Amino acid sequence: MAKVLSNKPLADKIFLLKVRFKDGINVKPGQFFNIKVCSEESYDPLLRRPLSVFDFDEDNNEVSFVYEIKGRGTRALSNYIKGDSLDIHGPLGNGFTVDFNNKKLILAGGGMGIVPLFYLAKYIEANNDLTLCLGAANKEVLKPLADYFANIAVELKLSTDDGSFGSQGTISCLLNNSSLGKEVEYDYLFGCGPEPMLGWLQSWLHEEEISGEFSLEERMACGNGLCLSCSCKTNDGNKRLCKEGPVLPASEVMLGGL
Amino acid sequence: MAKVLSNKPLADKIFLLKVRFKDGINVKPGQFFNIKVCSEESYDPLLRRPLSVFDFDEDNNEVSFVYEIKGRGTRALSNYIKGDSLDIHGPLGNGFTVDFNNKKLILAGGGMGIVPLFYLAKYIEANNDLTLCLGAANKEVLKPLADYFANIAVELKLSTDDGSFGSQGTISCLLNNSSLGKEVEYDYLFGCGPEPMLGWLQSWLHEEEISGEFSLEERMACGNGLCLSCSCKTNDGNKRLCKEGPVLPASEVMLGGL
Amino acid sequence: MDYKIDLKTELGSLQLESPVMTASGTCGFGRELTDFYELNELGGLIVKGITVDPREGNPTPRIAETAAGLINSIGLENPGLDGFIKEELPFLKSVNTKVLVNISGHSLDDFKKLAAGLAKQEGIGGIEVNVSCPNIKGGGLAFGTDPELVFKITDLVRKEYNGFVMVKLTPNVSNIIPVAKSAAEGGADALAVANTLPGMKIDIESQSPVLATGSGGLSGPAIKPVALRLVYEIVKHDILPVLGLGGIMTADDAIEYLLAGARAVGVGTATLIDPYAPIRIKTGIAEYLNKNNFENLQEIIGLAHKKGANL
Amino acid sequence: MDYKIDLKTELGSLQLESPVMTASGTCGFGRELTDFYELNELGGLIVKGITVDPREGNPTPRIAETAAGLINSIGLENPGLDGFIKEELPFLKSVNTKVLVNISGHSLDDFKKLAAGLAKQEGIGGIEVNVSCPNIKGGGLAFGTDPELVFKITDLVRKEYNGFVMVKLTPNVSNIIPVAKSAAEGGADALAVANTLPGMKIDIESQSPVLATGSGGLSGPAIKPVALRLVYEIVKHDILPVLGLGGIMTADDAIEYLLAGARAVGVGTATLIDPYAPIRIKTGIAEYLNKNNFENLQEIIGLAHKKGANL
Ligand SMILES: Cc1cc2nc3c(=O)[nH]c(=O)nc-3n(C[C@H](O)[C@H](O)[C@H](O)COP(=O)(O)OP(=O)(O)OC[C@H]3O[C@@H](n4cnc5c(N)ncnc54)[C@H](O)[C@@H]3O)c2cc1C
Ligand SMILES: Cc1cc2nc3c(=O)[nH]c(=O)nc-3n(C[C@H](O)[C@H](O)[C@H](O)COP(=O)(O)OP(=O)(O)OC[C@H]3O[C@@H](n4cnc5c(N)ncnc54)[C@H](O)[C@@H]3O)c2cc1C
Ligand SMILES: Cc1cc2nc3c(=O)[nH]c(=O)nc-3n(C[C@H](O)[C@H](O)[C@H](O)COP(=O)(O)O)c2cc1C
Ligand SMILES: Cc1cc2nc3c(=O)[nH]c(=O)nc-3n(C[C@H](O)[C@H](O)[C@H](O)COP(=O)(O)O)c2cc1C
Ligand code: FES
Ligand code: FES
Repeated sequence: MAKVLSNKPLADKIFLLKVRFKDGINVKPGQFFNIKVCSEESYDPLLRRPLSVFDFDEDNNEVSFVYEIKGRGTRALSNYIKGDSLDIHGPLGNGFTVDFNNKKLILAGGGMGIVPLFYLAKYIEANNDLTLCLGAANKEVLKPLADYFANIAVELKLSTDDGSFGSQGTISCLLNNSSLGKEVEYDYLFGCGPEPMLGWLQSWLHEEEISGEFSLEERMACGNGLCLSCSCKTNDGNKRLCKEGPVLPASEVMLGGL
Repeated sequence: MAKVLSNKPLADKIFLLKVRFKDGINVKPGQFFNIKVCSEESYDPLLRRPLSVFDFDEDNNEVSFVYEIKGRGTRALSNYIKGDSLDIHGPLGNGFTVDFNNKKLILAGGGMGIVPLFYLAKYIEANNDLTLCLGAANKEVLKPLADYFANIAVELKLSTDDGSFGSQGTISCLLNNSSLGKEVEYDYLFGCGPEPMLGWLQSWLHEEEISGEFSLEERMACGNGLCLSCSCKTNDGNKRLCKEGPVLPASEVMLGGL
Repeated sequence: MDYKIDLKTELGSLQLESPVMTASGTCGFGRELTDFYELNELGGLIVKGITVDPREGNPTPRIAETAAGLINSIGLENPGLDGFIKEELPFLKSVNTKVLVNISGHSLDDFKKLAAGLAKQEGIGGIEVNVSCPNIKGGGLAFGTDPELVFKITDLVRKEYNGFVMVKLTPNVSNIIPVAKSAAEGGADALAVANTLPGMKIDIESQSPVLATGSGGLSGPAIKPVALRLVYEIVKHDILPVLGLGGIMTADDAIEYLLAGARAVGVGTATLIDPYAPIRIKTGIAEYLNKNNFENLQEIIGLAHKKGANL
Repeated sequence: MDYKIDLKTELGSLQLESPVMTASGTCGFGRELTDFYELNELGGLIVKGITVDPREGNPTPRIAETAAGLINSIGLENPGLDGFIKEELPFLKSVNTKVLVNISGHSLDDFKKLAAGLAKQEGIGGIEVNVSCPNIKGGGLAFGTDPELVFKITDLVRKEYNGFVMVKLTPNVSNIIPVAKSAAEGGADALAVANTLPGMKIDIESQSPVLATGSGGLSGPAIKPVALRLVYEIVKHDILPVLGLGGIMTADDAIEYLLAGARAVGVGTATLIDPYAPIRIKTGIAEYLNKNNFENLQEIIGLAHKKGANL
């Protein structure tokens, strides 16, 4: 159980939700929480909704989420207000690899895939060189998210589909860009975003001989490894994204596999 | 649609709910409203919950309800707070006969059956002599309800099952009481309460050759006469309690009939 | 919000101005809905099931609420064939929308009599044959679970009645296809899919079933996935035009049925909770078509089969 | 909150310390639940369905949410019989509660092999036979819809396996009684009632079914009235002891099944939403018994039949 501290729109249909847990929790970047979006008196909507950690304040047990209203679950969530209690499970999943030191790291996020990269960036920026490549549909979505990264020491490269903010195009343009890839030697990439983007990143990593990892999404019923609804095909057999994931080695994932 | 003005406990599990309608409405005593107790994003609980009018303030379009928490619908209703909007249908049903003048009238209510009698009493007290016979399980339930009647010019007779407030016993004791029945000539009775009480009243009215009417309850799905879930057997054929009722002539109703 | 989108559709020989009908048992005989809107706003009106003789229906409680569902056991309270013709039909004749009369029987002969009785009347758009009632001779199992009986009933009705005949199937079968085919062989023009699922609720305080009859028919959002799948299956087998119903609360729900191949939809339980539901749903379908650049309703009917062709 | 109330029960030859088991496919092979509580808190654990050979399961999306329901089409992802014995059984042997192994097949021979394979293993409380899978030879209809096949499967399993055998029925039948009787004739010790109902959801944006396989099995509160009625019917016919399941979310739900005559209950979907659900339910049953002055669990089993005797 957590208390809602605030739940406010960042952009059209995109909300920032901040909650406080009563008990101490320990959250790693890339982990997620599974949130009940209906009251105790109701079984509809039935399932929890998984959301990645956007930010975590350890001292106050505060977790922030950024979510887009997609259907009735997220719409219901957007109706919660300050002071409401929220039935939340988590943190769940494995989270990103965070024990890098003095490395040149790329964090590539597309759309809502940007969300888990913020806490990741904050977590690892002190000891590493970060390049953030963030893409979204348009300025309205990208700017409020990108603004969060302005305060941390990262190189920020932005693109929008319609060119309304940053360069026009997809994330692939940011990575193909001469300032990246060939000239600087990158050590590792973190990727999160729609499947086509991850597919492109996978080829790019292969070509550039860089390793990396992806945070992946699948419809989840339990978030606790019980139901196998979130299976992801890898070259090491099926993995449950809620348990062995949501972060998996980029080279292992067989996108569109199952 | 109505706005919740207040929703507060009167006693353990008994709430007073006050709402304001945007548009002008016209409410008769004995009518009821059918209230949706789940959010727009949810189909559970599915059905509306019928509640009688406890009080009506015509000038401000304000309706008050008194309800007991029985199951998850009324429990969900108890979670609404000031400012929430509530999806309410009504007023529905026929309501009590109110065109009496200079009559001696008995209003007999048991348990939550007291609720519809308050607005009725207010409505007809100016032109008639009212005797209120109210019974409930105990003081905790009866007192807060009875207190409302204190301000209107009525004779108030109270009983509780456990004798904690008023005389001990059921409403039948109040009516059998020497001050009633034989000595005074009553013209008409309004009754509302559990079926055994109405059964007793029915016999009593018959014996005393007094006419009267009952406000009845049945599980309702639509409240609009569409589904026939609320049929009540009468000696004039089945009647829909939501449409031809909930108020029916006492002599017509065949209690426990269907 | 008039998008000038063509919402016309047809169920076999039955032409409808729009695809949304009210379902039997949830709109009475139409009269009550006129408090809310003109009945000609509806694609059609399917009235409460009638039987040969008047019935006072089952004892109460007749309904119980379940999670996102409603169980009912009204027991076909109705004025009987003659009562219907005398008391209800005159009003229905005055209505400018397609009126289907839902008929129910407990023997083959009942269905025959009802069809014959209605054949003599004007102003009826067609008959909906409810085969979900218990077959008294068959030990109480619903007629609709036996393809043979469904054939016989349909055939009897068809022979008595020249107009539009739609058979309303029960979802409570191991395999709906043989039943649907039987109705087609019996001469039905269309199928209504589906009726309620048998269900029960027990009151844990009184330790006995909530409904006076023990069990009843489950309707509402809870059953939508079940009925939708049946519609999809029947359409895949291309048996007869289908009216899809079961748990339709919003335009989105109705659109799912249309995408599954239903040519029209029925709205039942939703009308009980909001009498305007059928109209809201009609408008919402037009909005959806408009927003997604479809020219008319027909374009989306069955689309899920094309898109999910490998299923 | 220890009410010292006797919650013991039995399903035929299977003795249970308490009536709440986790349902197959919703508790993995038990390991994950140990993060939340000791497995011996459970009346029993019914593990994920296994098949003869390992299966990687169906393509994703494998689940869709519906009103108060969940449709799944996991496709029996599992390590196969040998994988189960090697990877999962050692842990399960260490567990101090009854472990039932759910077996699934696509041919009669599959069931025979699974029963024979498990017969050689120690530490298993019994077999739950899932007859809801499509019978490949029978055109894809579930085995469980055909009483003849249910008899054959049960008989095969019975002959290979000496221990406790429970047959898990599909609710998707016109009449459950002949199927239940066939399982009894085949030698089953108990029945699990019921599995999921076939269901579908269509995504109106992509105009195609949400599940990669088109349709799946509906579980959760939506189906509770349907499964509860089946339990009531089977108990009324006094065929075999019944494990009741389908949509049990709370103690109140479980109590409805017990009142209907189930001797134990299974909790599936609820465990997915709250892993503690089975424990909460167990405690809630004890509270109910205590509050209503029952001395032990057995007193309420089947009580709805006595109280609603005329139904
Ligand atoms: C590990 C993980 C982390 C996520 N983090 C975020 C985040 O930080 N911000 C954000 O905006 N979204 C995130 N998502 C996606 C988010 O969970 C879905 O958008 C949301 O569940 C949709 O619910 P709905 O009720 O609005 O939509 P509906 O379409 O009504 O949902 C119906 C069902 O489908 C599921 N579903 C629908 N779309 C998705 C999806 N893309 N992924 C998983 N399940 C889906 C829902 O959970 C629900 O069970 C994440 C998903 C996963 C798996
Ligand atoms: C015309 C009318 C006027 C009423 N006025 C009042 C009032 O002023 N104050 C008050 O406290 N109660 C009143 N009731 C009873 C009230 O409607 C029920 O107590 C309430 O619906 C129970 O809902 P629940 O979700 O809490 O209980 P649940 O048991 O969870 O309800 C399940 C279903 O049963 C129905 N139901 C359960 N009990 C009753 C009942 N006694 N009557 C009708 N439906 C029932 C519910 O509406 C719902 O559909 C009235 C009932 C009717 C028909
Ligand atoms: C209260 C009620 C009464 C019904 N009466 C009938 C009936 O008389 N004849 C019939 O064929 N179906 C009847 N039905 C079934 C509906 O017409 C419809 O098939 C079913 O409820 C599923 O649709 P829904 O989920 O939209 O309600 C009734 C349903 C309800 C809820
Ligand atoms: C994700 C999921 C997986 C399931 N897998 C199996 C299975 O492998 N074998 C089986 O017999 N039943 C399986 N079931 C059915 C459940 O065991 C149970 O019968 C059904 O879900 C109804 O109960 P519930 O409503 O409590 O979930 C599965 C159900 C779900 C939701
Ligand atoms: S969501 Fe259930 S196993 Fe991952
Ligand atoms: S509640 Fe539907 S007719 Fe009265």
